[in-house]
Order: sequence, then structure tokens, then C-alpha cells
Amino acid sequence: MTRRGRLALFAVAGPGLLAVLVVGLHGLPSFGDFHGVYGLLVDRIEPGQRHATDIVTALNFDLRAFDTLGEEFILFASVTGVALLLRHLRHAEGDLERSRSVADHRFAGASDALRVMSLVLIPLLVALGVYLALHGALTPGGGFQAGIVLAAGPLAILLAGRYLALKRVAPQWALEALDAVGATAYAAIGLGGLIFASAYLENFLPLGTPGELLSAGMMPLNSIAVGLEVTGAFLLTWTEFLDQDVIVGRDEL
Amino acid sequence: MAVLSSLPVVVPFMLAPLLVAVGAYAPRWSEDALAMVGAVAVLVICLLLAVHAGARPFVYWMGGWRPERGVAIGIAFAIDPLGAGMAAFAAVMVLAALTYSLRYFDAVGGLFHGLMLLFLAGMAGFCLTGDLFDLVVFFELMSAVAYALTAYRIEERAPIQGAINFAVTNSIGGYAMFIAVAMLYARTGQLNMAQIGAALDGHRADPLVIVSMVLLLLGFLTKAAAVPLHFWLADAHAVAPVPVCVLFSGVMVELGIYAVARIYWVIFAGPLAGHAEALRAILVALGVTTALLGAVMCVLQRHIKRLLAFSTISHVGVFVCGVGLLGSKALAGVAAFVVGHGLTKAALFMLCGVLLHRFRTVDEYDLHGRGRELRVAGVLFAAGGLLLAAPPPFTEFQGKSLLESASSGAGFGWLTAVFAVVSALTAGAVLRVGGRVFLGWGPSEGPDPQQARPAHERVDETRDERDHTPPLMLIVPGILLTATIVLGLVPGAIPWLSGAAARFTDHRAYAAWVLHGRTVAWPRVAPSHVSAGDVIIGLLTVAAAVAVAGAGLFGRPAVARLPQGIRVGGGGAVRRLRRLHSGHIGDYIAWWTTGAGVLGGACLLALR
Amino acid sequence: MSALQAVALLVVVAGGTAVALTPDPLRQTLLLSIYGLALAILFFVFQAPDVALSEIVVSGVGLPVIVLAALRKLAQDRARRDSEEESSS
Amino acid sequence: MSFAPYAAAAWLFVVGLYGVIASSNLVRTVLSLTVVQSATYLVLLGVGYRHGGKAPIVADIPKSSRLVDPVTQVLVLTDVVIEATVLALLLALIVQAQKRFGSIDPARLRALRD
Repeated sequence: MTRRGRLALFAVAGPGLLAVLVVGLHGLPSFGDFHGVYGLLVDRIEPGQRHATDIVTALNFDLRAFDTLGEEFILFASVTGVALLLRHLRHAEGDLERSRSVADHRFAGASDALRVMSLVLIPLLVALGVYLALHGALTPGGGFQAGIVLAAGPLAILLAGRYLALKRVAPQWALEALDAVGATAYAAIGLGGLIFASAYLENFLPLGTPGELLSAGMMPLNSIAVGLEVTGAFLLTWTEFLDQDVIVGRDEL
Repeated sequence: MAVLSSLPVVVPFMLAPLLVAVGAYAPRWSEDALAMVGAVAVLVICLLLAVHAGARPFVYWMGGWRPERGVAIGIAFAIDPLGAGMAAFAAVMVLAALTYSLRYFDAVGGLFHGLMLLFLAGMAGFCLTGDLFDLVVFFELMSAVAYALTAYRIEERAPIQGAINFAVTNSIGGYAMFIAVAMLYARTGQLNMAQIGAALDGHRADPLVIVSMVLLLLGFLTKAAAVPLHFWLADAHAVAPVPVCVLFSGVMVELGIYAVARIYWVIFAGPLAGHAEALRAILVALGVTTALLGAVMCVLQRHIKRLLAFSTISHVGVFVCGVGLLGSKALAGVAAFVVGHGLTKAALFMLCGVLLHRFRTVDEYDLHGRGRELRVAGVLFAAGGLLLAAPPPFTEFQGKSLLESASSGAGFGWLTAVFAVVSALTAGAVLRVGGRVFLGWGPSEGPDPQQARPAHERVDETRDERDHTPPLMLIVPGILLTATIVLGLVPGAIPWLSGAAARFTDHRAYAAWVLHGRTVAWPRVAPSHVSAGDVIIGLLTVAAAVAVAGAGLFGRPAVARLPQGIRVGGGGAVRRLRRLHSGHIGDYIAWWTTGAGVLGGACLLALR
Repeated sequence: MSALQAVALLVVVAGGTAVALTPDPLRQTLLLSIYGLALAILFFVFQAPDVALSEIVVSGVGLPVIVLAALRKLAQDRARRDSEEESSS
Repeated sequence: MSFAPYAAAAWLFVVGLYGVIASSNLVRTVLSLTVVQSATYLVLLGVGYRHGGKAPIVADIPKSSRLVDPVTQVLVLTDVVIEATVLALLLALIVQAQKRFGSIDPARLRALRD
């Protein structure tokens, strides 16, 4: 089709689909008037039975922990996929340290102000990430958010203009291991439930006092596992794209 | 036995990261071994589950979260014989693909094996879950893996484009499903499918229910590639590496059909009970369009993998018709047909791989006569082509005859003719290719030389030594074809499938055993008999397939003698049909939107 | 619906429309980050702090890095092709 | 007003599709895809909201407080992860497309014309 033909088709089909959606969505309860029995039950069960105070995290890492398992492996599959798709652009990595001076690997566009700021940021990011991962069951946040924040720490090293330092702090193999260990750990915690309790992902740890750090059974463990995986996953994806940039950008092309 | 329920997903989940992380440092054989051990484990567990569920279907609550006051609060695996059987079938396909790739190509340090296992986990979870959102999660897992595997050969252009088209189209289908989940959750306050179904029972289907069904159908039919949501399939299947094609055509696409059946029978059969007639008409219309368009496009191809891809689309049309008949007998027919088709199609793709391995091309005319030396491959290819025509009394025929008797029972007797045309055209196209490649029959120049380009492989996906074909690459398709022949003839196989389908389609019983753990008696299924008429139609179809192949090989002089008006008109129609499949993602999504609007509009108008 | 929610929703609609209608990818990336922030604020006023936090880290850090790196890469490839064409002509 | 979030979602879904269709640059295609996806966030969180409801964190609020629905929020969390993964995969593909085709205009990707 020509561009015009395509748009003409959409000019008919788009409004049609919009109408279908609007007609369907019109049957929803009016905004703010929803009282789903599932949600109401969960609000009652989780704080009582599991001593978690953030009910969203409780759902995420306990009641619907199996969905989260699937989600973690979607992430894992996608990182593996990105590694597969960008693989041939990684060849030069071994030559990196030999062939060029450190100055060559400064991330272009990193100004001095940005560098200083980034160095200040790093410890803050790491602290925030650890806090988020550990307090998932108590306050907003959890392994996923923590993982990205933690990954942003090493990223700040890059913004500080030190690509090689980044590769030294977080070499490829270490990131791959982090990603894989985090994913496996989550699945393995689930197996703990199968072995020590009766069902996969069933809680088999003491519940502790509500509001305290080591409460809510296996939730903090799950949260940490997810945190590890997400940290590895995002750093891998970033460096995968940035390797293209820094390494291939100069000589292979 | 129920204690094993989570393992078909968890075992691959434990192994895949290991493969990915250490794959770069471990020897190839260890990766193969680990991946195959995983696939075998999943296969064995799924078979055990299927047998166990055959006696009594059961529920497994993840995390031990049983329903609280009759309300499901956790995620359930609801395991019935058909679902577990489908998961076992997926494991068989993965195992076959892994075995075939032992000798087929160099894997990139564990990534390929890891992704194959994740694919298996996604498919198994998709088959076993009883939770609507969990179903979507596994759908997305399958998708993410499949996008990456499609573009495995990044050195080529076509795989990149195919993967982009695949990913964009299927992602949009996925988003439609998210909205459907939200709508059904808003209506029922539930995510467990049985519970959603129970909550909808006894209410009239209002626009919200209908649109949520349409959105779910859009997601699953995008994966299953029903017209006009199908454009991505031919692109992706034509370019993915052969072991991946085996999974795509053999089982992934069929899972879309499986999910359509699942959500209809569990969720919508209650509220739409009064509208079964209208819904049947809509789905059958969709199926027939898909079947015929796929068959015609199949005949027009000279790129062999693309030809097989369109044949898959055509068969998807048949399956959509079968599920759309909304009866247990038709569903049993679809199930048998899916198994037979999957095994045959997988074998045919593997034989394509043999050609690719030897000659670096899968262009029918390029390969003219060059397959003469490959006797075994030729025989297998011909057998596969014939089996695609569903000859009596093998597996596909068993499925097809169930389908046909179900369609005449539902007043759609004419579907028999459609099925026959589809089988004859798609099998005829495959036989034509076989005749040209392995026997050197017919002209060696294609009618349209421009079409040849994309079939060449600049860099090939196979391992290097190409002077002879590794025996394993012939043994695996041989086994698959033998299985196609044998499975349908195993005494008790078809009755078991009929029973499983009857169980699958019992809306009320499903809710009873999932939510209340009640034992439900096996439904009695009248034994189906293959009539003499079915056998005659089957044989005629095979004859027609051979005739189509003959016409494709030797018919060009006859076409040249046709009156010019017909030739020009026909040529114009063909060109227009071809031009629709432009490879342009914008076109595809414009058609997707059109399909969504039409399906939604038709359902809203007809089902009230 | 409170006024705050209504405003947040309006900003989201405008932002999403702008992202979809902007043809230039670089500007689109910028808009996308702003859109992500608008979504996060909307989630916050919809009483979903967990989701808002997720959206902030994903659309504020996670995705922009990927998109910008990809854009840079695309520009480099284009520049290389241009210079090759020049030298060959 | 009570329909506004859902109307907004329907609009974003379709306008995102328009972005995909009108695009002559694959990066735009993919970024428009995220707009389509954001429609799903709006429907899910819109459904889960309750008038006067508090965020579902029970640490420092009275036991009887009204809470918004936590379930849809969990679903959106998964949705956000999926957005990130699909975007990363597609961008990797697009980078490769530029390398192989020398263009990321879908009209100039011609490996798969029938």
C-alpha cells in the first residue's frame, strides 16, 4: 500500500476500533465505584496472615508470586535476546584495553559538572536501591524498582566519563552471573516452598513482627532475588547497547 | 502426582539461566545434554499429569493459597487432560527441535539452548494455567523468546525485518488482552478463569463482556495468525532458523487456537449460551477466509519455507473453523488434526533445513532437480506432502473426519468442501515442490523471476560440512512422520481425545472441579465412526493434491492457452493479493486495526 | 474525580498524543520521558505509589538510556554510510 | 467525568496505533507502541481506583480506612516490565536493521515483499 492508502484504511478502521473500545469500556463501573471482592479479601488477608504492610508487594511476592516469576523470566529472556541480537558487535571487547588509552573511552558529552554530580550520585543510588529492595514488603518499592536504581549506580560511573572503569567494576561475566543468579534464586525460593511446605512458592519462613525489616516470610528474599536479577538485567542491556556505541562506533564501522 | 504440577515451568526456569550464564565457557555437548534433559523432564512430567488428569482433573494452587470463602486469591494451575496433553506435545516438539539442531548449526554460547527452554516453559505454563492474567504473562514470555529466536541469524536482512514485524504485531495483540483482563476484572472482581466464568453465568452478555471477548480473541488470533491478523506469520516463519520454525508452525501458532477454545469454554460459554449460533457464524467465516487465503498464497510461493508458512496459515483457518463450531466433537477433531499437522509440518521444515544445509537456498526453481541425489529426503518430503492432504486412515484424517461429521451436525456441511480444497491446495503445493526439487520435473525457470531473490541465503545458518547430510537430520523428521502415521491408529487414542475434549468443553463441570474440588464423572462420548464417505472424500482429496501438484509442474502451457481475459484478470488478482503482503509493518497494523474493528463490530451487532 | 486527577489525566492524554504524533525520534524520546513522568504523577494521584515508582525508574532511567544509545548508534551508522557514499562518488 | 480515564485509554490506544501506521521511522513505530501500551495502564488503574481510597499500604493508617484495589496495581507492575523488555528487544532489532538495510524507514525494508 502507499502511505496514503494505509492512512485511508486507518481513517475508517481506527474510528471503528475506537468505537468498539468505547462501547465496551462503557460497561465498566463508574470511575471510583469499583469494589472487587478479590482486592477486598487481599486487603484483609495479607497484613494478618503474612505481616506485610505494603499489600501490593505482598501480592507481588506472595499471593501472585508466580506471575512475578513469569515476569522475571520475561525480563531474563529479553536480556538474553538482546545479547543474542547484538552479539557480533561485541567481538572487539577483548581488544579494548590493549588498543586505546583511557581517554578514548570517555563517554562523549560528559561534562565536568556532570562527572562531579555523577560521583556524588553513586553512593546515594546504591543506598536507595538497597533500602528499596529490603523494605519492599513495608513501604512502596521492591526488588524491581530497587534493581533499576542499583543499576543506575554503575551507570553513573559511565556518565562520569569512565567507560573502562565501568567495565572493570561491572564486567560482562559478572553481570551475566548476577542476572542468572537472581532469576534462578527466585525459582529456587519457590522450590523451597515445595520441599519445606506443601506447594511451589509457599511461604516456609517465619513471619516476624509486622513493620520490622525481617518480617513477611519469604517476601524480602524474593524481593532481593528480583533486585539482583533486575540490576544485572538492566546493566547488561545498557552495556550491550553502549558497547555498540563505544567500541563499534570507532573502528568496526 | 499433583505435587509435580509446577515443575513443567520450574524445571526449564532453573536450567535456562545456567545454560545462559555458563554456556560461553562450557563445551557444546554439555549444553545439548542439559537442554535435552530439561525437555525430557518436562515431557515426562506433562505425560504423567495428562494421565493423572485423565482419571480426574485437578487444581494446584501456587503458594498453597487455596480459595478463601469460595474466592480464588492465588494463582491456580488447572490441569485437565487436553491442557496437559498440549503441554506434552510442546515438549515433544522442543525435544525434536533440539535433537535436530545437534547436527544442524552452531549455537551461540548457550543462548540458543537457554531460549529454547524458556520457550518451552512459556508454552507449558500457557497450557496449564487456570488464571487469566497468568495466561497473559506466559503469552508474553513465549512472545519475548520468539522475537529473539526469529532474528537468530542477524547477518541476514530478512530475519531482522521478519522479527520486527512479528514483535510489533504480537505486542499490540498482547496489549488488547491486557485491556480485556482489566474489563473482566472490573466486572467480576476475579482473575481465576473458572471464577470469572461462574460470575458471568446467568447474566446476559452485555457490550463489556462481548468486547472483552473480542479483545482476548484478537490477542490469541494474532498469535494464531487468522486473517487479517496473519501478516507477521509468513514473514517470521520464512526467516527464522529451521529448528525455531519447527516450534512456531508445529505448536506455538496452535496454542493460540488452544487459548481461544479455553477462554470460550471456561469464561464465555455461559453468558453467550444464547448466542452460540451467531458466534459460530462469525468464527466459521473468519476460519474459512483464513483457510482459503492461506491456501491460495501457499500455492503462489516459490520460497519453500514461506510456502510452508502459508500452509500453516491455511490450516489455522481450518482449526478456527473447528473451534468455532463450538462443540466437543469438533474440538476433538481439531486436537487430533493439530497433532498430525504439527508433526508433519515440523518434519517438512526439517527437510527444508536439509536443502538449506546442502544448497544454501530454499528457492523451488533454484533447486530444480538438484535434490535427485537426496533420495531419503525426497521420499520423506513426498510422504510429508501426502500426509498434509490427510489421507485415510492416519492422524490428520482421523481429526478431519471428526471435524467433518461435527460440521455437518452443526449445519455447516459445506465446510467439508472447504477442508478438502485447503488440503488439496496446500498438499499439492508441497508435492509440486517435491517433484521439482527431488525429481527435476517441470520447467526450471519461475514465472516471475523477481520473486527469487529473498530465498538465497548469503550467510547460512547451518554447520559447515555440506557434502553429505548428517543422518540425524533425516532420522528426526522420519520419526516425526512415522509418529503422524501411527498415532491416529493407536487403539483408544481418538476415543481418549474425544473424552478429553468433552471434559474440556463442559463449562459447568470445569467450574465445579476447579473451584470446589468436586470429582466430575467422565462424560460419555458416543464412539465416532469413520464413514465410507469420509474415506472416499479423503482419497479424492489426495488425488486432487496430486493433480494440483501436476498442474503446478506441467500446467504452464495450458495456462498460456487460456483466453487472455482470464489470464490478465487472474494475474491481476494474484498480484493484488501478493501486494497485500508487502512486508511493511504500517500496512500490517492498518490491517490489524481493520480486523479488530470488523471483528468487534460484528460481535457487538450479532451477539445481543 | 478530583481536580488533581483530572489535570493529571489531561496532561497524560496530551503527552501520549504528542508522542504518537511527533515524527522526529529524538524529540519523541524527550517527549516520552516527560510522558513517563506525567504517567507516574497520574499513578500517584490514583493512589498507586508502587506503580508510580516503577514508572519513574523505568521511564526516567531504564528506557531513555537504551533509546538514546540506540539513536546514537543509528546516527553513527548513517554518518558512516554518507561518508562512504561521498568518498565513492 | 467518571468515564474520562477509560475514554482517555481508548484514545491513547488508537492514537498509538496511528503513530505506528503513519511512521516512516522504526524508532517512531516502537515509541508509539509504548503509547498503545500506556492505554492498558490507564484502564487497569482506573478500574482499581476507589473514591477516597488510600494507597494499599497499611502501616500507618487506621484499620478501617478505605483502600484502593491492590490487584490491578500488581498487574500494572508486570505490564511496565513487559514494556521495558519489548522496547529493548525491538530497539536491538532496529539497530541491526539500520546496519543491514542502511535505513529504518519501513518502506525501504524490502527483504520480505511477496
